[in-house]
Amino acid sequence: MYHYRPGKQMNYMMLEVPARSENESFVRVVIAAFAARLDPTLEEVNEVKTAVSEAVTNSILHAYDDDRGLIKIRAFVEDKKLWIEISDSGKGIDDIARAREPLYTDKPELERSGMGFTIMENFMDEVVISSSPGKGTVVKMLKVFNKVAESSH
Amino acid sequence: MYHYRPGKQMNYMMLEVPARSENESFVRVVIAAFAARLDPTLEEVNEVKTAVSEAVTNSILHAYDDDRGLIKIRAFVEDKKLWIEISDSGKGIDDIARAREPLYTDKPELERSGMGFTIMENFMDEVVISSSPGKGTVVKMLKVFNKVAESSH
Amino acid sequence: MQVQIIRRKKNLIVRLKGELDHHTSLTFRQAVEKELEKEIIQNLIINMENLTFMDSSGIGAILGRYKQFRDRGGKVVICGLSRHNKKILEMGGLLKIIPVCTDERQALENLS
Amino acid sequence: MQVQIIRRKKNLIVRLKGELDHHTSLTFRQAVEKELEKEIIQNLIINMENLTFMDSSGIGAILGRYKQFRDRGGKVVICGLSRHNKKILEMGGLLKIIPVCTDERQALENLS
Ligand SMILES: Nc1ncnc2c1ncn2[C@@H]1O[C@H](COP(=O)(O)OP(=O)(O)O)[C@@H](O)[C@H]1O
Ligand SMILES: Nc1ncnc2c1ncn2[C@@H]1O[C@H](COP(=O)(O)OP(=O)(O)O)[C@@H](O)[C@H]1O
Repeated sequence: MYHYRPGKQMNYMMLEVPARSENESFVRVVIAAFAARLDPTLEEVNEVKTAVSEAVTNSILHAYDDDRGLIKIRAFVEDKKLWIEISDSGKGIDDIARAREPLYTDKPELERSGMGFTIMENFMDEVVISSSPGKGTVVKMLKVFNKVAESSH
Repeated sequence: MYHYRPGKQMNYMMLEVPARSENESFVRVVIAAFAARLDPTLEEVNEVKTAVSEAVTNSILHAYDDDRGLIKIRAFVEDKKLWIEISDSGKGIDDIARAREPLYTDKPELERSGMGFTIMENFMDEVVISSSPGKGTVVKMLKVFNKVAESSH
Repeated sequence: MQVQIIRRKKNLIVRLKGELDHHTSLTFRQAVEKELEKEIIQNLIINMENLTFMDSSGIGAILGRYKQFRDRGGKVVICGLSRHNKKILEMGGLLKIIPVCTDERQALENLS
Repeated sequence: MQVQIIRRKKNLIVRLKGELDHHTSLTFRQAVEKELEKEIIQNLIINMENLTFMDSSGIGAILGRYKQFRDRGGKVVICGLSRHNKKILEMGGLLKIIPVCTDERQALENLS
């Protein structure tokens, strides 16, 4: 389970951007720079960037009908852990179980693959989705770094 | 004068971090990535990074007594203009005119040079400081990009 | 993302450079569709050697081209796959339907 | 920021790599002070060739070393200044009191 316990010594960031597709790459740079202090491998950085890109793209594409809505990205680091929360106040998800299914998308005409949540789950250690239809969606993810290095001691 | 008029089509970001010195370099990466969409010269990027570094360092060093306080960095782009606002809710500045003076610092023992505001003024097109003692400080800055390129047409 | 287009007989080579995400996937789609309008093209080679990032938008964009070329009786081949890009395409099930080559030369041989 | 320390007779060469800001300036100060404790050093050469960023914290840190060496009867010389770093030091008035050389060799000559 996702245990979210920011401590006193925890470093933190919160970023807010409008739901515009040109911000997808910007958010990836920001989360990679924030994760840098965990001294991640290139592979770990790519996995975090991809998971964040999926969640942010979802808020841009599915949550809002125009590009005026806002997306919030919160991140916390402690020891070898990085917690990330991506939230929007858009239209929300009616059926979260169905949304999580691989290949499910409600925008096939836009060439969406329906693999966003599956990739988040594959690349992160935990993914928790909460949503209230009409109010918005929050995706909380946890990544534990340097797992290989640790277990080899 | 500083005319701050964010339009509908304006792209925007807001970043919040705790007042810890390890975040100085993180904020510089973020502002450089945000400014990238204005296609700046290397010199312009360095100038913006330095001005932001000065304002953020001031909030870390002068505004708060510990590292629990928060710093907000807001930025907006429109055409060739980048507006940046750095704010804290720390102890504030009693005498803004004196604070702006080159070489004035109240922390000489920490090897501060008192050149922070002077550098912001030199590198940005406009710098407006507002502060309420006990409540906090806001530094608003404007940078106009590609001035050379424009005037050579 | 930058898209470079090269014609080799009936084959279209598309070299992708930079980051393929939701924002840039339309550039890729439109670049290919523009070529399909004006030229008699049968097959598509997607060179990802200089593609530094891809998310699930890449799966959708490549699957879209795969269907388009399949419906015209042609083929799609991918080359220059990094570890990360390979993982993404694998999750999307694309490696089961699209052949992967090391480089453009091998891809052209595969198609001839 | 990384600090590399080299001894050349009575001269201390400090090579700065990365970014000199408020967070990293203490590293620079402490590295120099540690050397001053253990060695008989007269002059300081600060090599900024690989210093990719500096803000006003750099002015304070360099002025601090300047005063420290001046009080011991020694000198400070700077080399490898980029355009940006030069501008910063100029605003702080340091170029009027500290000599600037192109490289370490020239700086060592200047001190001998
Ligand atoms: N932030 C969100 N707001 C509203 N609906 C969402 C959001 N994120 C995901 N969804 C819904 O979940 C579905 C599956 O998402 P995902 O697995 O990322 O695939 P895709 O984005 O390719 O459709 C989407 O098609 C959409 O219906
Ligand atoms: N955010 C702030 N909160 C409180 N005081 C500030 C703030 N920013 C600047 N000051 C005051 O203004 C003075 C001058 O600032 P500056 O020119 O940046 O020089 P320095 O940071 O080297 O002291 C500081 O020494 C401090 O007294």
